[in-house]
Amino acid sequence: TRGSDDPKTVSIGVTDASQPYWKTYADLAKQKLDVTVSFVNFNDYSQPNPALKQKQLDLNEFQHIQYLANYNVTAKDDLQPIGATAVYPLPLYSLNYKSATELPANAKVAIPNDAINQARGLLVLQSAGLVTLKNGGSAFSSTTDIDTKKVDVVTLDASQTAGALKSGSVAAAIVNNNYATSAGLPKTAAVFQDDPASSSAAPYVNIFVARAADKDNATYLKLAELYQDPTVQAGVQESNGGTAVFRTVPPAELQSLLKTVQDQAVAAGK
Amino acid sequence: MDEFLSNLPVFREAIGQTFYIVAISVVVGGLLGLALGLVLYATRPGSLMADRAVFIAVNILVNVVRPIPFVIFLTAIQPLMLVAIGTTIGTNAVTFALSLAAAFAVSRIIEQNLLAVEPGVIEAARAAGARPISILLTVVVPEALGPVILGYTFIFVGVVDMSAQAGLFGGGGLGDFAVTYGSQRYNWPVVYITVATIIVIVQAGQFAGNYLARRALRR
Amino acid sequence: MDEFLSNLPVFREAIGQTFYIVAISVVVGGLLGLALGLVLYATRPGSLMADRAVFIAVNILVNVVRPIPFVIFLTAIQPLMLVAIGTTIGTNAVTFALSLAAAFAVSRIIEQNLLAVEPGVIEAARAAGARPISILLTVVVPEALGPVILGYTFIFVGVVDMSAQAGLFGGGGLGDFAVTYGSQRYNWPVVYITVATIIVIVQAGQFAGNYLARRALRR
Amino acid sequence: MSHVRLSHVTKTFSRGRGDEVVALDDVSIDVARGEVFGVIGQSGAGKSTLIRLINGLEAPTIGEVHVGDQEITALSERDRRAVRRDIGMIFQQFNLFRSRTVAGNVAYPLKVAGVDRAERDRRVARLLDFVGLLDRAHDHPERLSGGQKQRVGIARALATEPSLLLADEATSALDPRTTAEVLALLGRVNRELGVTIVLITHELDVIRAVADRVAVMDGGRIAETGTVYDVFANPTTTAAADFVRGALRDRPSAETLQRLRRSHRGRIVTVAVRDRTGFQTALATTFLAHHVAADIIFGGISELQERAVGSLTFELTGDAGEIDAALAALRTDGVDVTEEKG
Amino acid sequence: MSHVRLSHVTKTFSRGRGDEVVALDDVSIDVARGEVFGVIGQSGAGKSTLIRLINGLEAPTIGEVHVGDQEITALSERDRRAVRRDIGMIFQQFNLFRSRTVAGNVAYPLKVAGVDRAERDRRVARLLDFVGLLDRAHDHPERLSGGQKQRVGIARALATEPSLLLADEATSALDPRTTAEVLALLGRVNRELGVTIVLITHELDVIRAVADRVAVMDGGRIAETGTVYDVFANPTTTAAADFVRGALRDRPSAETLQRLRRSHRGRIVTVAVRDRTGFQTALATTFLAHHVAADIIFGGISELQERAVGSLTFELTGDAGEIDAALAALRTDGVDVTEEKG
Ligand SMILES: Nc1ncnc2c1ncn2[C@@H]1O[C@H](COP(=O)(O)OP(=O)(O)OP(=O)(O)O)[C@@H](O)[C@H]1O
Ligand SMILES: Nc1ncnc2c1ncn2[C@@H]1O[C@H](COP(=O)(O)OP(=O)(O)OP(=O)(O)O)[C@@H](O)[C@H]1O
Ligand SMILES: [Mg+2]
Ligand SMILES: [Mg+2]
Repeated sequence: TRGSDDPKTVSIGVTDASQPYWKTYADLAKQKLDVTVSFVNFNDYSQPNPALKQKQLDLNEFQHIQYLANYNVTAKDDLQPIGATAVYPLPLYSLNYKSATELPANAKVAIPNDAINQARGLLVLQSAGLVTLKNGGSAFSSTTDIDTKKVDVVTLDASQTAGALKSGSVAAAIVNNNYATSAGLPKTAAVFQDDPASSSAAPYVNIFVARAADKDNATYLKLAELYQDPTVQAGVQESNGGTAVFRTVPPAELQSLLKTVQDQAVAAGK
Repeated sequence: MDEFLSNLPVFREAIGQTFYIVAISVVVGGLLGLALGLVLYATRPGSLMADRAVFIAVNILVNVVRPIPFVIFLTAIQPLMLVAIGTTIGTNAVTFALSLAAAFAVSRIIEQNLLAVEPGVIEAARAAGARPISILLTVVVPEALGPVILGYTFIFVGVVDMSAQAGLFGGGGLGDFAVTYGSQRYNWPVVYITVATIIVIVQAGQFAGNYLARRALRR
Repeated sequence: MDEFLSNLPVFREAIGQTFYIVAISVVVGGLLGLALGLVLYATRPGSLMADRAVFIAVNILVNVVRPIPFVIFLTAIQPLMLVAIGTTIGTNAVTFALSLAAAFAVSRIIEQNLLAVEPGVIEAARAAGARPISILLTVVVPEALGPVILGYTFIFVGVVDMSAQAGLFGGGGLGDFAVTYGSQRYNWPVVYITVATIIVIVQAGQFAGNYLARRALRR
Repeated sequence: MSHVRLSHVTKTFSRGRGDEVVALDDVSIDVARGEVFGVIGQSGAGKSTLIRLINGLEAPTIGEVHVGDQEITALSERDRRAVRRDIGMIFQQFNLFRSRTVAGNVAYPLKVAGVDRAERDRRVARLLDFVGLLDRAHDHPERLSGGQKQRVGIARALATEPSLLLADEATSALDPRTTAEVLALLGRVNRELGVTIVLITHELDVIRAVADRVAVMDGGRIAETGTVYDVFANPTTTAAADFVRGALRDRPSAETLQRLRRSHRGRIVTVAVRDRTGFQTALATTFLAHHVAADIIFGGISELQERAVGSLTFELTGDAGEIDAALAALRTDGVDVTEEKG
Repeated sequence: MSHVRLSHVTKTFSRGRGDEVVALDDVSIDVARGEVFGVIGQSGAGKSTLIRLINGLEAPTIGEVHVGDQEITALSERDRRAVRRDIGMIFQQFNLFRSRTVAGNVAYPLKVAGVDRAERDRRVARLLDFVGLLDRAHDHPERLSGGQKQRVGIARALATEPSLLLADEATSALDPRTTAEVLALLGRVNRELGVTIVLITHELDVIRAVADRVAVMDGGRIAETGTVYDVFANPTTTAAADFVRGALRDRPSAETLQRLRRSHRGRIVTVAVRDRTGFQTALATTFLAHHVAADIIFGGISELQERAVGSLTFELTGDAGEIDAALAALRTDGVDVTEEKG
């Protein structure tokens, strides 16, 4: 049942509005919840959170817990996750080598240059035995934390690593799954990836985010759940080449996980 | 191509947004930039209203603003934006930021072009007892009109290009469309069609600019 | 602040990269743009080497290239880049792309400023039997030198600004540093320091430009 | 009452490298209201600089410039503008607005003065008609010939009917007839509207036609000032004498003399003409008395402020002794006779 | 042998809106090698247009232009350049390079011609010395006075010692003495180096000093061509007569006459002077015989190509009947006498 003050239109900040599944999602929201969803698309990850904080958005869906924690700490904000969507493994792709170990010394490897993907990418490279990070690395490592390395790490915009790989400018690249699909990188080219099921991957679960005051808003919670509708899921998989691992985690659990990661972030920042 | 057709409404909307962003930015930024450019020109040592302090101040202001990366500039002026238009995202926010950015660029173009005006004609206007501000607007600018028109055309093209960054802030537009629906997804037909549309808009603008400049120059 | 200090080596490297990117882009793009601008100026109807076909072709070329969003432009010229410098990422790739982009912008600035040159002096050079190319280089450009220098200064600032996009392609530089270590992490001191550094570089450039232009204009 | 007054004005221009040009050197002039004041002198003497100080386009390095009861040099730029609106200026290099048509150029000072459109159009048409460019009203200056441009400059300077007109070589690009027409107009505005005119020129005709007094400049200084007749009839400085000789053209130059000799075998003498009744008759009588045939082969007699000034060059043929006697007689009579040697 | 030849040249300029100006209308001239050819005419007559056709700065609408044995109009731009290198041009508006110093301006054509640096410096110094600007060699043109700019233009045109010199009002901004110096130089290059000169001017002195033949232009047409003496002594068209009257200034204008009357009570007559031996003596004898006092109060006699031309205005005092008789006698004698009425 809906209260009279429940919103009838909800604006959601995303970074991939061009994906067809968002249309499926919006149709579904109209049909099932009688809510009109409007999307605001951002090319830049640094914008949707401030925009949400400033009430220019009602929700956003583009980040994982790790990213949100980092934002909350650095921007001294208090945005909250209200629903999980999926975890995407972050694979290392190569077109000329069949496994990470085959990469020759000093081969160029591209990773995304934004703070979160960069740290995660470095952790992937560390797991693949291509670099070692100071103090074992964390979700806040950057290229300055590389301790020893077998390969040359270059940082690029997340949207450009696939292109660099395809053009032959790098021997291997960390490519976010959505870009990998768009770029048509074959699944077989993924020579290494982190394990989406492992606990270390838990902070990388993508989420719907709302302002703290709205974290119990019924409509928003329902909208978050709507992502797990099979028609939407099918669309998501289609767009991501079947790499998505869907997750349904209760909001409270997401919120406590966020708190943990934020505490780690504060500690890392000291 | 199929995908392009399915995105047709978005494409149409993007065209509208681009027109909106570019038109307002060119007009607002153009006028603001004209004013700034006139100040830069008129206060320079030896000029009509020579004023070292103002000249240096405006010069520094322009130089401070122009090179700031657009993303940072946009973030930096968010407080101003909230006051002025009540939002920091969307088409209006991008238009606001682009207008400002364009103004600073325009000011330099105007300054350059006005500097080429022959001092003799300015003397003729001074001898007639005209006020400096009137000399600037009714003599100096008209004398430099041909290059000034081409300068505005240059900025117009620049704004169309910069409007591609509108996507960063949810501003939409053709540039964003080309990147989000096109290059990011390696969907080249979308890129081609969109870029072609941008180019057509720019060609039309340049054509108009060349035509007007030729009329103003009479050669 | 602490974090800034810990990133000092990266910061230093970023400064170096910015200097590298900007210096090469301004010089290479400046020369290419000068050539293109001279063609635009000289082939326009009624000018020294009036040639409708070339004029229209170059005009369209410039207009096609300039408004293409930088990300798409970079992607589009990747085949060319691979041939020319063997890679599509990194500082050299970005410098290559920026040089090209700068060249197209410079061409318009040059065209504008040359158009303000008085036809009388060109006639004097023609009457002396000089070749068009020599008239362009030894008369037209020197006559417009003051505004041309300011035009290059304008482009210099524009290139510094555009170099911020170098980060997209692993080009590094101060703009990238400000975004990756600063605004993306909401780390404002890093942004301030980096932007201040950019501004100092730009101020120095503008100062030099103003000085040279004043000398060339002798007023 | 004095309309324009410069007191001990010096103007130096820096040429960079610490070098200086002294364009004006302790110049004092006083132009009465309603006077036509000519300024002559060699190229680079400082004439244009002088005129540009009067309406404050240039500031003196030392000294004071007064226009009416205002000290231009002491005025704020704002007050200076009011003074300028009452001064018309014809520039040596025309300085036309390229962005305006011929009519627009002439209308400009009227616009500045706030004259309404109808009145503006009327005056512009009248002035353009006068300078013969009514059919070119809508052309831009680059379409005009040199003299046409100059005429636009003249019309523009006169548009507001200023009380002071500064004319810097206002007829230098004009043919004799157009010059005469322009000078007649200047004379008329001076006489009928009482306009004070400061007029730079290198053409005697111009001085003669309209000037009351004239200043001769030389190397930034005023070499000589006086009525036109005095300066031309009796130049006391070499600068003035030089200019006058060149301008009157009443004495043959060495080259002309050489050519004259080729076709004239007799003795050649030049007689300075004085404005004295019976002067010519005395001359003729003397030559006839000595049976000397005297043919005028060169010379010029001009009218300056209603008096004749100039000289005549004669070819004398006859007995050598008689010629000498005739010349001696003339000299005794106080006539200024020079025999042209060589 | 002809050096410059225009055959039936017409030049129209569009003024937009389908309107046209006919600047030259079926003009044919022929300038011999080594000749000094003057072009005179009213402002806007087409003089500058004509000169600009000669070195191909402007193309004729109809007609042919030959320089030497080349048809400029038929040449490629490349070949035209070779022709131009042998032509010096002095522009009416100077057209100096602002970006170059005085010395740089003069050196420019030498650079174009590939003259080496040492030789260039030598020639530039010599030319600047001649035009009196050696001490301004390193100044830029905006630092110069109008006449100084014109002198730079002259030096620049002469720098390469071209075989053809096109001079468009080359002395319009110069004082009489500098003009005389420049003309002497032109005369010298013409005589000593055989340079052909086409020279536009509105100053008689200029024509007289150097021209062999002269063309009078009127409204785009050649009204009259001939030797300087013929055109000035017997102008056959009103355009020529107009110009000559203005230029010779030997007849008093209506205004001058009015002023002359104020100080001269006698009857005023103007006599045309002819280059005829004994002319003056006859005049004097006639007046004396009738006891008429004849004072020259105005006039000018110039030497044109070694012959005298001009007129003298006399004030005649004496018995009215005697004066009439004297005038009648003169007229019978074939003398051209006009009594100035009004
Ligand atoms: N580009 C042009 N467009 C239109 N009309 C022109 C153009 N150039 C010259 N004219 C016109 O052609 C006619 C002849 O001009 P030209 O410059 O040859 O005269 P000029 O005899 O040199 O006169 P002046 O003695 O005043 O210099 C004038 O009426 C002039 O206005
Ligand atoms: N801005 C300047 N900088 C340096 N010298 C200058 C400047 N303006 C004028 N002069 C010099 O001052 C002197 C006087 O110049 P001015 O223009 O008054 O001469 P003028 O008498 O008008 O000469 P002309 O008859 O040739 O026009 C000249 O030697 C000139 O070169
Ligand atoms: Mg002068
Ligand atoms: Mg002319």
